[in-house]
Amino acid sequence: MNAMGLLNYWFVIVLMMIGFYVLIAQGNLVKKIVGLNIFQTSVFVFYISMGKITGATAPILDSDWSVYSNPLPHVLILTAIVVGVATTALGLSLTVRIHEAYGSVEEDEINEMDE
Amino acid sequence: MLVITALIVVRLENLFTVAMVTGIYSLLSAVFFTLLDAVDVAFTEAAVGAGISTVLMLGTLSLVGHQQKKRKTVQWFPLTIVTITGLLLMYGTLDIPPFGEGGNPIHGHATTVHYLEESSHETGMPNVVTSVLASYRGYDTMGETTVIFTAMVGVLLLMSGRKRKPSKDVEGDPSGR
Amino acid sequence: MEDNVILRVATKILTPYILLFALYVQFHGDYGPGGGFQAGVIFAAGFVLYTLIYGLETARRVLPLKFAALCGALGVLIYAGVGIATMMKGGEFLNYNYLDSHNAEHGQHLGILLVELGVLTTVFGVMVVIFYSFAGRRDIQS
Amino acid sequence: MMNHLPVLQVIIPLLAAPLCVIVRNGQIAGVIAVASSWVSLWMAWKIFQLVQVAGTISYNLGGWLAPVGIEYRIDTLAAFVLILVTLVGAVVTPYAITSVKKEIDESKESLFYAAFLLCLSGLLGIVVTGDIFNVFVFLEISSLSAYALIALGKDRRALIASYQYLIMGSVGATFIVIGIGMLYVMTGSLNMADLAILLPELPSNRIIPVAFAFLTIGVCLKLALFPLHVWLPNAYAYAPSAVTAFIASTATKVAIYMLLRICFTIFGPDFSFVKMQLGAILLPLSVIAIFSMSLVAIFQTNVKRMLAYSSLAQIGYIVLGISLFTNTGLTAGILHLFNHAVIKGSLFMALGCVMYRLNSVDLESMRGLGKKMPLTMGAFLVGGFSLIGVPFTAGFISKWYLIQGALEKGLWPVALLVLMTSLMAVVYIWRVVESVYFSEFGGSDADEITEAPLGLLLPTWALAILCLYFGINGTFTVLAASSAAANLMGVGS
Amino acid sequence: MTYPQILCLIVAIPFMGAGLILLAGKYHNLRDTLSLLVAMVLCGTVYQLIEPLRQGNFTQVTLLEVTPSLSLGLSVEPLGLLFALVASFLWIVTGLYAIGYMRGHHEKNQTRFFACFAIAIGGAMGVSFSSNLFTLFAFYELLTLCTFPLVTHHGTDEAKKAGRIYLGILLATSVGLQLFAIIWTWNLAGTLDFRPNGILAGTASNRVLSILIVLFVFGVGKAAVMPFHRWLPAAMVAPTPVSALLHAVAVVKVGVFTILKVAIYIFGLDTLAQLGSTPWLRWIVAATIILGSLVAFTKDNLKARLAYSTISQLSYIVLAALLANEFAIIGGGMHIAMHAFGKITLFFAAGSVLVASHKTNISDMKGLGRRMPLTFAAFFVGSLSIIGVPPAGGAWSKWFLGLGTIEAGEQGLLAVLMVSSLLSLVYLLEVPIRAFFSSPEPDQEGTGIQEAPWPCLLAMGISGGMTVGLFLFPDFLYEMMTMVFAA
Repeated sequence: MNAMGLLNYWFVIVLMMIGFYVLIAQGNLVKKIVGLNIFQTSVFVFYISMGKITGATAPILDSDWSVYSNPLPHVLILTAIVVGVATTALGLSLTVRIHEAYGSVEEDEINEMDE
Repeated sequence: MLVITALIVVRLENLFTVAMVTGIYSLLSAVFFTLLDAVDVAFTEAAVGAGISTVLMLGTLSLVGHQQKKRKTVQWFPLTIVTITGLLLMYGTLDIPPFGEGGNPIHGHATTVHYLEESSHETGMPNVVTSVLASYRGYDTMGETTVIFTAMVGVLLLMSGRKRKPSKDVEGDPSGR
Repeated sequence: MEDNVILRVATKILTPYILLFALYVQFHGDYGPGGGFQAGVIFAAGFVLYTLIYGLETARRVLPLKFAALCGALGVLIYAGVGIATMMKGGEFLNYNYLDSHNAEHGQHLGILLVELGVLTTVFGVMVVIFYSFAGRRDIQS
Repeated sequence: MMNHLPVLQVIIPLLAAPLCVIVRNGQIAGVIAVASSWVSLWMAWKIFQLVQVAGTISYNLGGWLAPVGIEYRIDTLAAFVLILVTLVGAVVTPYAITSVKKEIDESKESLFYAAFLLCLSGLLGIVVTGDIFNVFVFLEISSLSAYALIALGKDRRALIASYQYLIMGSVGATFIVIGIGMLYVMTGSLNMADLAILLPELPSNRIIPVAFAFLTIGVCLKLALFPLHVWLPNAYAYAPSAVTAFIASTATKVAIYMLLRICFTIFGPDFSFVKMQLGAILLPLSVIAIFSMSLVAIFQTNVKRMLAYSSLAQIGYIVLGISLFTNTGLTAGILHLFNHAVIKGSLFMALGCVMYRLNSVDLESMRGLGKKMPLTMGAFLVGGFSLIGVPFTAGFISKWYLIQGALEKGLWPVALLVLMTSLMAVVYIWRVVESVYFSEFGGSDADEITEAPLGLLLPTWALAILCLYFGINGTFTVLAASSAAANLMGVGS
Repeated sequence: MTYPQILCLIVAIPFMGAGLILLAGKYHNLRDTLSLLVAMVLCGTVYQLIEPLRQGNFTQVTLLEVTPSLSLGLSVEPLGLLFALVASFLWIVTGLYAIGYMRGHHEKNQTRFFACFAIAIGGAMGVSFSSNLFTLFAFYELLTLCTFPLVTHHGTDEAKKAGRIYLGILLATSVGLQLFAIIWTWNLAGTLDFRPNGILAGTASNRVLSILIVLFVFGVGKAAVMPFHRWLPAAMVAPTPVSALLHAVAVVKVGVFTILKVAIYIFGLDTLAQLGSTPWLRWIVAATIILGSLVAFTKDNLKARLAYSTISQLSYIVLAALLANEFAIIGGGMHIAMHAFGKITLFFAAGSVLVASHKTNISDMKGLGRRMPLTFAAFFVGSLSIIGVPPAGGAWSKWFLGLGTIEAGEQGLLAVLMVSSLLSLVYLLEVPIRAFFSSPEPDQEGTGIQEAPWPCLLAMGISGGMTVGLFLFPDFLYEMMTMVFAA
């Protein structure tokens, strides 16, 4: 069980790192934001995973159930999702503006233009 | 499944496809959330990650073009950083409380117990997520609302008004960076 | 898409239901998954659909950008306003118990309802504004 | 209302922001911004007094006792940083009224103020809260508004700078979230005070150090500690004047405050500095930062960029003080945190005045400006001297304590380095002074350049005078910093 | 007026004077009169302090507390009073001279000149009456900064370059070494107050204190101990009154005064004498004495020669401090005054030559003495004082210094003093000898060179007269210096 659980976490970590890699390695400004999204979403999965109790149900109180998964991570992640979308929106609008100003969304081309 | 989708995102160069696959990624994680009993989160992730984000992404792409420049496939410096970070995380998770067990610290902490046992009579809400969200941690949610509002102010500041001529060195140092 | 009759009609029929579903999500949040945020997104999604089909011009006549921005600001005011109100009534910031001087649980109920409304308003307004901004950028660009 | 001060401190600017959006009129929005920032300053002062008398203040939001609900917790350090942030806010908002008219489209003025107030309230929120996840939320409020504000700079490079900042900032924030998650999974608590109790009780494990690492790295990204600083110079250099002045003096300072909270309040000094040896990591980094960034600053021709690099060096000083892990060192760090904010605020505001008239802050174009804009350059001189650490300026006192701290630990090479880098500050400030005072005016439109308007000069001088005041009478700042330091150091023992 | 108030007033007067001068900037006569008046008032006020001090009144005033541990404070002690008297008196003389010089030479920016001048004197007053090292350091730095515009007065590229060297060396040494030493001192002793017998005794090992004294000696860049002497010749691009007052009196004397104070009141003479580094520091300083004299030899430019002579003479006083016995300190303290009067006379003469004939090189001054006899007579008197032969004041200070070396058992250093005196005899007396006894170059005949303007001559007369006067009546100086040890 523990190995399986660990595997679950490790998958999440691999996901995070894929997102992180896209975020820092890619030169395309849009793709960076995509990477950020993946990175953040995997962090959300990490949070939700730790709130899970095997055999429990969603934390909506009901007389049929007695074990519920932890609601607090859910709340935190709801907030985090919203923050994520806010960042995405701002990042994308910056990208649009950069494209207007430079005619490109490739980091290296832009840097060349400002040299 | 999620890993595969994520890897596809890395490899793809057509950004439209990337946007769509990211949407799929979000949906898949929403499914995953449901499996983990986080229905509210799943709902939101589906609406935001798969919905709003994808729409925004597509909107952006229609403005900035959708073909990514081809480049060197693997960049070693970022890869090193990422690997180190990942290994650090994995090292840390070796001692993480076992997945899915009820005896883990977070479930036993007074906060969680309070939420699950007291919320029905303190707030009268069967959905504990809602009561925590809106009441126990209502202040966080106000912050969250403000974040969204901030995003609006930011987007308006950036995107409304006339387009500026692309110009370099309207002012500032002529020597560049 | 603006010329496709079927889409136009379908949208006309669908939009009210989407909005209605949003309201359901909003008020059902107490019992099932959902709440102000999700409802706001769905509300906005309904409107986005409308915009896609009927065009930005029409949509902006129905719901001007200014109004959407106003919604965005108003929601925050509602939320924080509830907090101020509880303070006026002698409780801590956002202590809904004080909203109803007789029954704390009622107070909680009312408070949660109001703040969820605030969230709904903001999220709806913001989403529409952001969508408008991206959609409208092309006109500005050309 | 007095017992609600902690929350009102954050809520008032937060409420003022949507009001600015609603009124849609730049002038009225400006008035709202000024009024709310002044009220904030007043409240911060009241809170500070209260904390002096009553000790740490706790406020339970929503009436829920911590750790069930979110708690506001204000100790001396928090109250001190509150004063700093609101002080800069109260000075920069009136300044913005004049400078924004020139630098930003009229239609966007009200939005500008809204974003500004959001940034202010976000920063304040980080400072007062005692809940670690709440930190993240308010961090995002301040960061998102900061990204937008920076992107408003006229130069198109402002956009790139803002984007870079957004990416780095988001990585930092996500790292912080990961760290918070790890703490949460081990303890089940998000309340800082609660965490401080629970963490030492845990059996030795591998996850808490990792959590510590992630939180620290995340925060260091935000505070731009070498080598995580690359976003900062461009962001400062191309943002609108008022924004640079505000963000440069507050945002990184609040990030340092977060670092202090994490290291001292949550993990406790024993864990952070004895077990994790944080000092051994921060010390060399800050030393490199101080030295290399001072060196880079010397070779800048854009004065704003020069000051941005100087900021990085100064952040190094602050972190150096913290890394010494002694009462004196910590006092020095906190003291410099405050003083540097005031100093950089006045410097960037003076540069804003120059920008207002010249549309440039290039060393070349500022030649002979001492005669054309004597008051502006006078303020710059005061700030510059303070940055160097001339006696009777605020900078001297903090460096004094910093060197004391280094000597106490027997690190005399570090003490010497601090002095040597002060000399490097002399060099880069002197380059400006020489160009401004001892060169002939070079521009063609010589007659049009006159002294900056009063609306800019008054706030600039307000901070410049504070630079002098805190240098002449440092009792307030020193006592506040040393009691905050004692407070932090005492937590673990 | 109470005693502490007078003390504060003394430091305030020059600054107020600077303000008045700036206000009166447009009206040249008023401005120059004001400048003189303020100088006289200052000197008079400083004079008021002598009596109370004789009665043993060492009151201390704390002006403000910067932090709980750092404060700005003033106090009177004999050495400081002596220095203040010299500086304030010479301000009057120089003020007089400067009026003649600046007008005769048609200099620009005269208002800035006089204002900065006043501030510089304020700095010197602050240093001389400071009651702790922090106060001293603050005024020391003020002096550095406010003299920069004076050094770069001409605004030429050469002046700017010199200004950079000036500022660079003075700031680098003071911030890099002196401030470091000050902070270290605070760290060891927990205070920075000047106290009889010092504050450092027994606080740290001999080795640490040895390093500390090295830091102080080299950190006080204004004392121009080699290798940190380059700023002094560089500063000679300034107008002559600046060189005269600041680089013969105020600035450099602030440097050696600081070292004396540190030696007496921070280390304490007994402690200092026992330090491991003191003996070889003495020899480094002695090397400066000799090298300075030798370099002075090679300079044809009169001001440059005087500058190197100053470097050499300053090290006498540093040496006095390092000898760390009563005789040496008395000699050092007296030499502050003696050298000041002598050197200022020399500079006045050099400036007069420049104003009257536009000559700066010694080789061009052949026969000039016949046209400007008063000027070169003054130069002769000044030279005697520097060399240390009667009937000029320098004889006394050198006498005591010589006693000091014997007391310390350093006969070698006595020899150094002798050699240096001989050297100065040659390089200084060359000038009047050339002027009086060489025949003028043919092309100079009939160019109508006359004596400098009367204010210059008057100033020169006063300072030259005082040089002789101090030989005849040295009692006051001696009394002051012995009071240092009475306390």
